[in-house]
Amino acid sequence: MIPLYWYLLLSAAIFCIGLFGAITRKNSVGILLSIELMLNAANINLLAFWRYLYAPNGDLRAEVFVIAIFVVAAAEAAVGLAMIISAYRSRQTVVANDMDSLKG
Amino acid sequence: MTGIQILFIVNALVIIFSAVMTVTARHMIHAALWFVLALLGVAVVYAMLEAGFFAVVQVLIYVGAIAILIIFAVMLTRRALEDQEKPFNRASLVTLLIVGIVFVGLILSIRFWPLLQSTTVPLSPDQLTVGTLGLALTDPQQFALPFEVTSILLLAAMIGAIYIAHERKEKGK
Amino acid sequence: MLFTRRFNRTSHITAILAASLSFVASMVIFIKAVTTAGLAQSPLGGQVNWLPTGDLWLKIGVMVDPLTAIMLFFVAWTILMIFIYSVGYHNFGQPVGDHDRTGLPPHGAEVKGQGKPFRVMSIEPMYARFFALISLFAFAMYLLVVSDNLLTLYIGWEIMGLCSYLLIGFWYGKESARKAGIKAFITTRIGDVFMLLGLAALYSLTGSLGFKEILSNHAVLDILATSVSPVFGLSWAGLIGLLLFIGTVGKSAQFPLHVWLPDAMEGPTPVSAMIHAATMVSAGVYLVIRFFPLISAGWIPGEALTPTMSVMAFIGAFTALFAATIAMAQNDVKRVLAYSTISQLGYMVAALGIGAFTAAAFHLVTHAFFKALLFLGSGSVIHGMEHGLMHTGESLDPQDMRNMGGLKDKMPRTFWTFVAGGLALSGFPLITAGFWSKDEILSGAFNGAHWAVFATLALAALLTAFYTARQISLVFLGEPRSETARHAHETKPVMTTPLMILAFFAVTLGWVGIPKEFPLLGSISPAWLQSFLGQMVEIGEHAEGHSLVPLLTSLVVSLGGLTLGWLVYRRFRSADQTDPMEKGLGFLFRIFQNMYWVDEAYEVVFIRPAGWVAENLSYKFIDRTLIDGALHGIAKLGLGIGRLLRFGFDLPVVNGAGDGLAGGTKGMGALLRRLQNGKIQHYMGLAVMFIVVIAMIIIYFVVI
Amino acid sequence: MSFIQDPIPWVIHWLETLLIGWGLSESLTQVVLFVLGAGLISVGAMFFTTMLIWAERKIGGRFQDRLGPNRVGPWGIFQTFADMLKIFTKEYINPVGVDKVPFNLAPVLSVAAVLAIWSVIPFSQTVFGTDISVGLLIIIAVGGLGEMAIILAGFGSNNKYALLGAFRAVAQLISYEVPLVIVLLIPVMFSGSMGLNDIVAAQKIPFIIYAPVACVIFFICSIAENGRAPFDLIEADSELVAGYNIEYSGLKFGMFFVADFLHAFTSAIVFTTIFLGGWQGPGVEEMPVLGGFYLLLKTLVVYFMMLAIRFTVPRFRIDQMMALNWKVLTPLSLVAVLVTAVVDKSIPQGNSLFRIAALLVANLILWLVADRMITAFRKRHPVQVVSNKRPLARPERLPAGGEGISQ
Repeated sequence: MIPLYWYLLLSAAIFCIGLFGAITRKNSVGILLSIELMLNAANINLLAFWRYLYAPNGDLRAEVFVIAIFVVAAAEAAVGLAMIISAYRSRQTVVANDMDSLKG
Repeated sequence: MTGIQILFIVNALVIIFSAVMTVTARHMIHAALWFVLALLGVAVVYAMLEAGFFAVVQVLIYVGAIAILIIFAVMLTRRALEDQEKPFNRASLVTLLIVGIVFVGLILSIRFWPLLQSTTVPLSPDQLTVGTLGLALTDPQQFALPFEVTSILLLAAMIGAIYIAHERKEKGK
Repeated sequence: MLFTRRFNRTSHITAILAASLSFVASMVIFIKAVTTAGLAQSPLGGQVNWLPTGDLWLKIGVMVDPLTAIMLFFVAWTILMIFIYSVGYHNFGQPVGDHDRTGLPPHGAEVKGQGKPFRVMSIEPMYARFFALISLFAFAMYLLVVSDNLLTLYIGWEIMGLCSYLLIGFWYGKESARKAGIKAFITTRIGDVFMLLGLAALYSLTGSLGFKEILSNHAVLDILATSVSPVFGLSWAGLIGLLLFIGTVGKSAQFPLHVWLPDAMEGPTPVSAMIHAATMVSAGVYLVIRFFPLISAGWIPGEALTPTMSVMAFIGAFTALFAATIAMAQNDVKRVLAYSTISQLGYMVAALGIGAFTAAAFHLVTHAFFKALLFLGSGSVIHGMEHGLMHTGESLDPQDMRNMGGLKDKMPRTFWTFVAGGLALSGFPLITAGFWSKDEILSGAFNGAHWAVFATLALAALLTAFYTARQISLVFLGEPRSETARHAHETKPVMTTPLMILAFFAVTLGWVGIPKEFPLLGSISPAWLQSFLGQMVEIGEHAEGHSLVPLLTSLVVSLGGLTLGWLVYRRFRSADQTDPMEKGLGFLFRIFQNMYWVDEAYEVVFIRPAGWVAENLSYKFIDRTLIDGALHGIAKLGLGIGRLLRFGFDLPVVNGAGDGLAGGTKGMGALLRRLQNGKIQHYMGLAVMFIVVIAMIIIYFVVI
Repeated sequence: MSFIQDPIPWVIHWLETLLIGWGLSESLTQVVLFVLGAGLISVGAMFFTTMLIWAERKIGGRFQDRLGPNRVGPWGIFQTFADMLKIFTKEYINPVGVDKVPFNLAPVLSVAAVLAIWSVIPFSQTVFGTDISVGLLIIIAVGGLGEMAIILAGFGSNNKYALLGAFRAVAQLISYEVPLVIVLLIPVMFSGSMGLNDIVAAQKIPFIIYAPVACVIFFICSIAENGRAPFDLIEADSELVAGYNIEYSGLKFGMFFVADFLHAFTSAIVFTTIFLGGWQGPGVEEMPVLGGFYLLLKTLVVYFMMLAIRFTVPRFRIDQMMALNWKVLTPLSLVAVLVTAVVDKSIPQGNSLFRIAALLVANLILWLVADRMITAFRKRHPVQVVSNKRPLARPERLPAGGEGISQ
């Protein structure tokens, strides 16, 4: 039988990998991928806690949260990719650090 | 070490490895492929958590929609992706340090928590059906409002994405 | 709004459809509310769970009690009328103007008809936007009325502030409109800040913002009334009431903060009607009425007023007189009405101050109707005048009353409805609604033995009647005093029909509130309104006998004022003739005409020094690090303070603080801008790093 | 249960007892049986596909007034096997500059995606891979995997035509998934479950009678999903040489080929299961084996209809294809779901005949309205065949005096 903290370790690992990628990846699509990874880690956590602590007494909040995260991930992917594509159209680059027209 | 544990460990290794490859792969397209593999692994994890619905939805949404979207974006921005220099910016080492600290912190915090040794209790089948979740989502006394809010968010995202990505023929109006 | 820009028909159909839907709903609710017994004790309405926070749910909900029902009644009527009216006002179906630009009122279009080309009025360039905004406005008002807790009320309140800003500055091409919009925004904002303070205090004291929990809960009210607050020894109830009341002062333009309302005339006329009748100012008074139990907590009828109430009574009465005198000397047809609104609001506030609860509500309702009527009527007049302008290319102000005259024959429908409204405003005895409500207030003041208030209000009533008569005789009676007036003619039925409906209410609505003690009429009247609203406040109306004095007074003042005004302005021949009152009053009149130089005074006292500070500190700093201002919260705060100081209306005390803060922010921004290299990942990395550091510190100090 | 009534469970039971008799543990037996079943299903599917290919070519020939394959064996029935041999023995070409991983991954994925669907199909009352509560979702999800395969093939074989084909393919597939998924809500509504077994069990009267509109939309969409004519812009030979599988040869191409036919047949099965009542039929209760035959029969009918459409209707232009999806099918499916939900909920449960009649009427009204609207639209915006930008050689267009015409 699998103890709960295995899942948590797994999600922690995925989260950290995603964090690293999100900060260091040059390509903005890569940043998007990393963020999706982090979201997945969060989902694993939620579902694990749900299964181990909440499901026995029929508490559904965690599942609702997971659904919300799915929606957020989809929305974020759609909008993010749209932005990346339009940015690519305008300035021919997808390297996040080159898109710094907001610098002071 | 029961079979299910072995299965979990193998699966976890697959996920972590493909996640690392996702982050480090040079070619964006390969990164996306590894990403898909990691997502499938995560779906397996969901299935092991007896959340079959979410496992399938994971495959449906991520592999079916998001991954394809991403690969599309990769192809549309193809020319910029032929760069062969290393895919990280110069902050990578510092970040590695930070992330390591975060990871260690997480592990410690996990270790110090007695609750987390708990194991599962078998669920009655009606607790695992999609029906209960669906009813809860449409019950105004439970989660109807958050559900509607998420749907509105999705709608707004769709409109926004279309509005951003669609190239305007003439400037102004 | 984004998509309907090209489809004007769609936009106004949508808006009116929505308006009429909510209208029907409101009527249903109103009927239901009227037919329900003991509504005040058990209001209609329900709550729905909002987000789950921890284990308890954050609830939002609606509540319908008698007050809400009354509000819904007139709000729904006026809003629907205004919507329909504005279709005509913005020249729907007319050709697109030749050189109209968005942000400017339409200039009219050449039409090559048969024979020689002639000018007609052209359609509003930003037609769809107008309807989008005004719909949002209406939505905010409904939200505010039906909400069952102070929080949602505040949300609606703020949305209305925004909409008023957008709509007053609707023709943003005009400098004056922009200024007026900003002025309105800032002025009301001052009030709102205080209101927010009161809200916070209330929440921190009672732990709830629901009306039912607070207002109809004696224990809470007593505690609030008895416990003493740190501020000038007021009781907490008094303090909170005072803060909320300041919010009202801003919103419904009472004396110190009334300056924005006249300038609000820069917006399109339906907007003015909206602001004056249906939404903004009514909202302000509604707030005070709603919180009357709190404000009057610890006050026994017939005894001395609580400090808050006396403040309200004083400000209200003073505003009433003050604004009436100003209105007496204005020439812009809309400004007169604006100042009359201010004074009428003064009436209500004063009535509340002396505890005449139902009287205030009653006057609020009737006033909403006849004021909406008057504004729409004046809009129709202006419209007719502009139509005249299209014919005779003379250059004169179509809103100046001195250029009008004799429009009675040109636009009869507008004339009669306008007269009905004007009589109601001046409280013409027996047949008009205004009479009954005003009489309620006067008798309330009289019976409560608040002589000063009574006298002031009576005088104000006299002036009201006077300037109403002045306006009517200047605009409609006599001979046309310009070519334009000669060529003006009646507006489309889509504009006049709402006028008639409103006129009907302006006349008849008073009869629901005829007091019992009224001679020979009171016997047949059910005094329905009093009984309906009376159940709201446990402290009943202190009706110890209805003496004839206030009745006679109101009779005398209204009739006298009307005749006087008509006598004076009957023979006002030509536009450039000096105002007969000016001969009479001389210097005093000029004071009135220039509105007591209040704006100038503010200019000297607040704006100049504030502007100076802003120029020397904020400007350079803003220009230098604008992006930081946009990105960093701190710099944004500095920017905000710079703005606030720049537009003034802020206590000079703040200047010093703002000075220091702006300076500090300047240095900070200069320091921070080096971090500010526009690279997202850089920010993210920094954020994570600091989170880690902070977490480590916390763990070090707390855990270990 | 006797062998005659229901052979396959009988065999399974027998195998179980046999293996346990050999001393295998309970769970291990299960695993073995699962592997065996999966192998059998996939192999059977493959074998079936060869038959399908032959049948399709034969029928296609008849449609186009040819003989079709007729050399190898009686009626050329072994033609496909000959082709298989050829494909196996072909040279294993790996073009230059391809992206190895996607290029080799794609064919496997494309076949696997189709075969995965078979794991949830109930072949008869008692024979099915697994009965999980979200079978429909699985079908859609693995459809997504198929799209992955196509896009990988297009990207991996570095070739403009392949990439174009992949773009078109994915655009088409994703677009047509939208109405597909939407109308799938209707059977779920009726049966109150997403498990295919429950859906079939709920179809004493097939859903095609309850919801013809949804049925038609689903049919069109599934044709588009497996990208055959008239939706075969994916491998429109005349426009982009062969679409995404242009660079493939030998066995890899064979896998795409198989996947294509198998996908068609699978979507026919899915259609039967969801709308034609799967194994339902007279006498299945006492003789479940009949269910399999019923399923096969219905599926073949549906498949024949697909072939008929394939060989008779000409190919769409890409804009027409998109317009059909986004302007007709998607709104129609949304409205259909709404109407069905309203009607279904407004009618008290129980008297099923009245319910069916009401739903049928509602669907027909919906259909009529849609048809009227489409025709009205066509009247207002007639299709413009010749673009007015094309310079038309008209004598009056020629410059005066005839100069400009080269002698």
